[in-house]
Amino acid sequence: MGTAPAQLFPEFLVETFGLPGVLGEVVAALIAAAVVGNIVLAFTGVAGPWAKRKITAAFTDRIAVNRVGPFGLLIIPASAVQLLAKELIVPEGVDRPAWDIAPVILPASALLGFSVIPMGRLGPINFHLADPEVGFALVFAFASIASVSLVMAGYASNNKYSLLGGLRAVAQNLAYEIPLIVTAMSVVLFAGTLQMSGIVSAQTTTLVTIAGFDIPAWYAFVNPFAFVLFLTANMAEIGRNPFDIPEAPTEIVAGYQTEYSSAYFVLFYLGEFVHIFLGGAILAVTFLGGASGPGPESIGFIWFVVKIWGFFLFTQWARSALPRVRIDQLIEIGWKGMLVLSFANLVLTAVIVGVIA
Amino acid sequence: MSDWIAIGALAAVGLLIPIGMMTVSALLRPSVPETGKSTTYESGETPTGGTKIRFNIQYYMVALLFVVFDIETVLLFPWAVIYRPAIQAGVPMTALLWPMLAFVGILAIGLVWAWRSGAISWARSPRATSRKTERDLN
Amino acid sequence: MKSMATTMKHALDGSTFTVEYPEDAPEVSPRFRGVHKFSQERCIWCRQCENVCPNDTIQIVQDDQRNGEQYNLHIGQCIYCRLCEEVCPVDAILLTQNFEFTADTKDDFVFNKEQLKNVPWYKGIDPLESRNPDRGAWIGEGDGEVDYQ
Amino acid sequence: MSLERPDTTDDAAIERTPDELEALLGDLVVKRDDHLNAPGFVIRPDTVQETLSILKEQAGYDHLSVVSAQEYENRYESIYHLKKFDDPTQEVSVVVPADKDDPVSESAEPVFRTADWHEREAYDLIGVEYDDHPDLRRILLPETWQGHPLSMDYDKDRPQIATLPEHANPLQEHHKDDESDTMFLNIGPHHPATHGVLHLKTTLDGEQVVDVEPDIGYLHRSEEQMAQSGTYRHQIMPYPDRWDYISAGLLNEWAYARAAEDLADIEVPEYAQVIRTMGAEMCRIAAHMLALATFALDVNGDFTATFMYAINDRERVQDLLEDLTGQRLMFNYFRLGGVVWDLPEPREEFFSKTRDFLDQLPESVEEYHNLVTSNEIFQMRTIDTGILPPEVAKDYGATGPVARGSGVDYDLRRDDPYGYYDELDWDVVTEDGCDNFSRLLVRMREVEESAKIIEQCVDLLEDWPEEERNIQANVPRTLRPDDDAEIYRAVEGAKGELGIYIRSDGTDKPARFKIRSPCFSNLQTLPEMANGEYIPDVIAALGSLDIVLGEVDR
Repeated sequence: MGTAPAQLFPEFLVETFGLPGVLGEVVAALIAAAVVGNIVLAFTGVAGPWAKRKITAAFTDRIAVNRVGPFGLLIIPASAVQLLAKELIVPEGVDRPAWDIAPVILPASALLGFSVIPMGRLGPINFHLADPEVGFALVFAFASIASVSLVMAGYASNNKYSLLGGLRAVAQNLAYEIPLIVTAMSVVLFAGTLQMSGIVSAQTTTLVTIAGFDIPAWYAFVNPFAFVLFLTANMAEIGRNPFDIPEAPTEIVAGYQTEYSSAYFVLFYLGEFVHIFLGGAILAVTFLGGASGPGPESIGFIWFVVKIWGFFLFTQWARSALPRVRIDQLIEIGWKGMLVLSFANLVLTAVIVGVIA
Repeated sequence: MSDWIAIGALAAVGLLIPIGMMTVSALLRPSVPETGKSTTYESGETPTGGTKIRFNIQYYMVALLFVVFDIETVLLFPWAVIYRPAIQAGVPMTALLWPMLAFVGILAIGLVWAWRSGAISWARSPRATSRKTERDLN
Repeated sequence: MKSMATTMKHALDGSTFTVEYPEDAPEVSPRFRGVHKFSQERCIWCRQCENVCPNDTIQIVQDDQRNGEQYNLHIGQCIYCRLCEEVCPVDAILLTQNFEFTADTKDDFVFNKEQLKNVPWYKGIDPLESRNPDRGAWIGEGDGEVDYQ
Repeated sequence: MSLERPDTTDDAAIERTPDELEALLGDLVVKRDDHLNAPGFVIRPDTVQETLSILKEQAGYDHLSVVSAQEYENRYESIYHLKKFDDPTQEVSVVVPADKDDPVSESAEPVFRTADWHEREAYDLIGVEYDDHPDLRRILLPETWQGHPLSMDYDKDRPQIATLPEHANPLQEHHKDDESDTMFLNIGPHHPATHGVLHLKTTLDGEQVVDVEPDIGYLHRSEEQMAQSGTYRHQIMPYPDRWDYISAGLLNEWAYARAAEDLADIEVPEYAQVIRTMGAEMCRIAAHMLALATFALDVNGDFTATFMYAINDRERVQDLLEDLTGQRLMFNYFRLGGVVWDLPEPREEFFSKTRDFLDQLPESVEEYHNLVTSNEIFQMRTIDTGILPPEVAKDYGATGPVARGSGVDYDLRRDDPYGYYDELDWDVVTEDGCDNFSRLLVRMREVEESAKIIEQCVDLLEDWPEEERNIQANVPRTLRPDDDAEIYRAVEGAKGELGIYIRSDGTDKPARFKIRSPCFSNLQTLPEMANGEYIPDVIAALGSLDIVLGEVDR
């Protein structure tokens, strides 16, 4: 089913600039990757020092950053320079290679997830790096590398708070990985493919038409129950409130990143935000029709950005409103609630798909 | 055009960006070593004992179960992919559904057993719990 | 999950309760107690303020004729209890509404009488007006002895 | 009228005259040394447990408020101030003199758990040693401190070294051969959730807490000695604001005012009492709002909206208090015999501002219920965690919202009336949950009760005839209470029973000034609530105690 996959970003470059052979492909891929990487970094750059503060401030009736530049936007470069120029303090007894590698892995793995995400078109360019047939499975694989980084950081820091944070990260990941994937599988049942572009294009049909408006067959509308399950599991997966227990600032100070300073800390911070956006991107692709939206297909990228920022907004909203669950409650919700519900959802979806197909 | 070249390229970029930031930071940042600065943070007190200890992680059983269920989901993926095309190709639904239900059912029985035996809850530390009950008695 | 709705309501009403200090300096109550202002013209060097101060913030130096020479006040040590103003019979020392002062070192917080004299009124508020009513309860009342040194 | 005592048919609750008590104690009483507030029985230092047991079991004195120790020229003395939870106006003081050269006295810890910390403090500051005490170490000062600062021969010029010791894991030795190891973790003094500089020595087994021991004293400023070097009339009053500095200033000032006024026999004009009552309840709202805000921080994590909303409401009360007293935190508004100022002019403006605040308060409280108490995750987190049974709470001398959250119906505003409280219509709030949730709920409901009180006070003040607005009694400029007069008086502070013990020596400064801090006793219950629970529950339990380290350490 579905249409032929759209031209991917590297292919577009190869064609436009006439890059020859394998070398040309590699060069094109690198350029495309750099562009995509920088777009994502730009999001996090805006989100971390600026948007996050503005959003939280709105929820808590405060004025936020507004001193540096218009709307305080220049705080972004200022923060970047300030954080990078901080002294790096290496605590005693850290497990050196692991301690250094952990902050690289977190943003790298989260960025890597974006390689298979179809981010939609902006003009002639389709922001989609690669579209392998197992893309959907791949993206979850990439996303869950993050917890390796967290446990590495936690264990290598030689700090008790970090240790607790790292262990919590693993426990949390164990509890929510399976519900997440099983819920995602119900989408695969509908789409019948693991290819990201296939999943997106499966959502382009019209579900119902109400008063002249076409409601697209986004899986969030087709299967809202799965959407809620996925959203919850996703929040837990990326460690946002009410599931921010690996960090839990009022309990274990800052969790796994307690001992990190300077660029290392920035990388964790960055990695977390990339991870939020990756979570948003996965959600958008699986349940919100990817880059589709009103208007021509060539502005799809804008819709995609709106969707992942919407998810970001939601995480911040939850953060200002919801209490944090306790680790044992988290495990119980994960294994006794989410897992059972997600399997029920899977079976139910299979039956429904079987009936309607 | 291989997808994997593009993925590899993003992996390279993904590694280069953090490493680049670390390098920039290494060039920018000062280094003022002081005694006491480099002690591990434990709320301002001198840490007692290290972290390289045998420590009760309380989710060993859960971790084992995770492996089982993770493999299960991996095995379910191919089924999920072919499910809809197969039905559209005319295979009866029950023929497709039963094997999956049986497979999930077996695991579900395992889950129920684990649930009943308490393996999927966060293991309580008997030592800590006893300290609590001891105090409740007096 | 009403909490989500409540926070969203707050987010959408757009009101903020934090202010942009210093552009938007707060209105303080006329009774607010801030940095002291001292008037040497009024002072009769009775040393009651020095005496009543709970933590030795005020230091007065007199010559052998009991004429005042110095009036030093360690503003960094002051707890703003206003007992000095309360006890002063001639309103020579007042606590203005001014709460804005900075210094680089602790020593800079020792104000001498010239500095104390030059402390500005905060937004032109003269505090005596609002605080005067209590004076009757203090001066000339009671049957204990008046403690002049 | 809602202020009637619940009926108690218990034998122990029967009020006995001092002579009957003396007869009950029999030979144990060496002589009488009555205080202004209570009969005092002098006993031998080796009969402390026996005496206190009799008083507790047979006479019903189940509340050991405080142990105040002091040194005289010829002896040391520990005073056990006993009360009844059912009727705190029934008081008795047990005076235990100890030898000047070898100040040893029997510990009361086996009878009252709360004596543990109080005796440690007496040992630390005065130097009285307690036999049979389970753990007689310094509590406020560092272990390495030389001398006892409130003793008479203390050389304050002696150089002191305070070390930063490595704390031992208390369970390590016992469990060397065990299967799994425990981890010793310092939570605090520099930790986001310790509400100041509290240090919790925690032993963890996984995520669970095996043992927690609060280590206090980081904010010790010797407030008692500061009060002892100030004159009654002026110089002490600014300091109570600084004990519980969470805007509970007027409540604290009242504690001193009440003790000193009773000591010097000063009558406060009724008009001033109404103003005091109103101001104090405003402070209570401000303090409870902060308790709610920080508890939300502890449970929700930072950046929670509840924190900012509660702080916002607190700011509104503080605006009112600023108009009234001239300061937002350190009020110094009370004077012995009254208050320093009448209401601010124009009065109508102040009244309407206050009424505006009271009018919007129910809406805010409703919002907090939406945000916090009716939130499912919040309930999951706080209900049935940090359990403090009522008997344990009493044994530890817990008071205030902590005790009332455990169903102990004890509120000094009603049970030992002062100010204008007994003329007003309000309720004492209790909850039977004994958990973190109940303690929070008690605070939130108390805010509403306080609002009721303020409203009645405003009504009263509005109609008060102008010529009778007397804010200050005629008080001598220098107060010199009788030599060796002793008094212990308590008020209901924001955190519980805040008591002051004063002994005068005929000069214009107190000879001994002892503060009974509610937080000090409440904090002592933390191990009871926290042992065996998860780390997040310990943090929540600590938050629900609502301690202020300024008051714990003094």
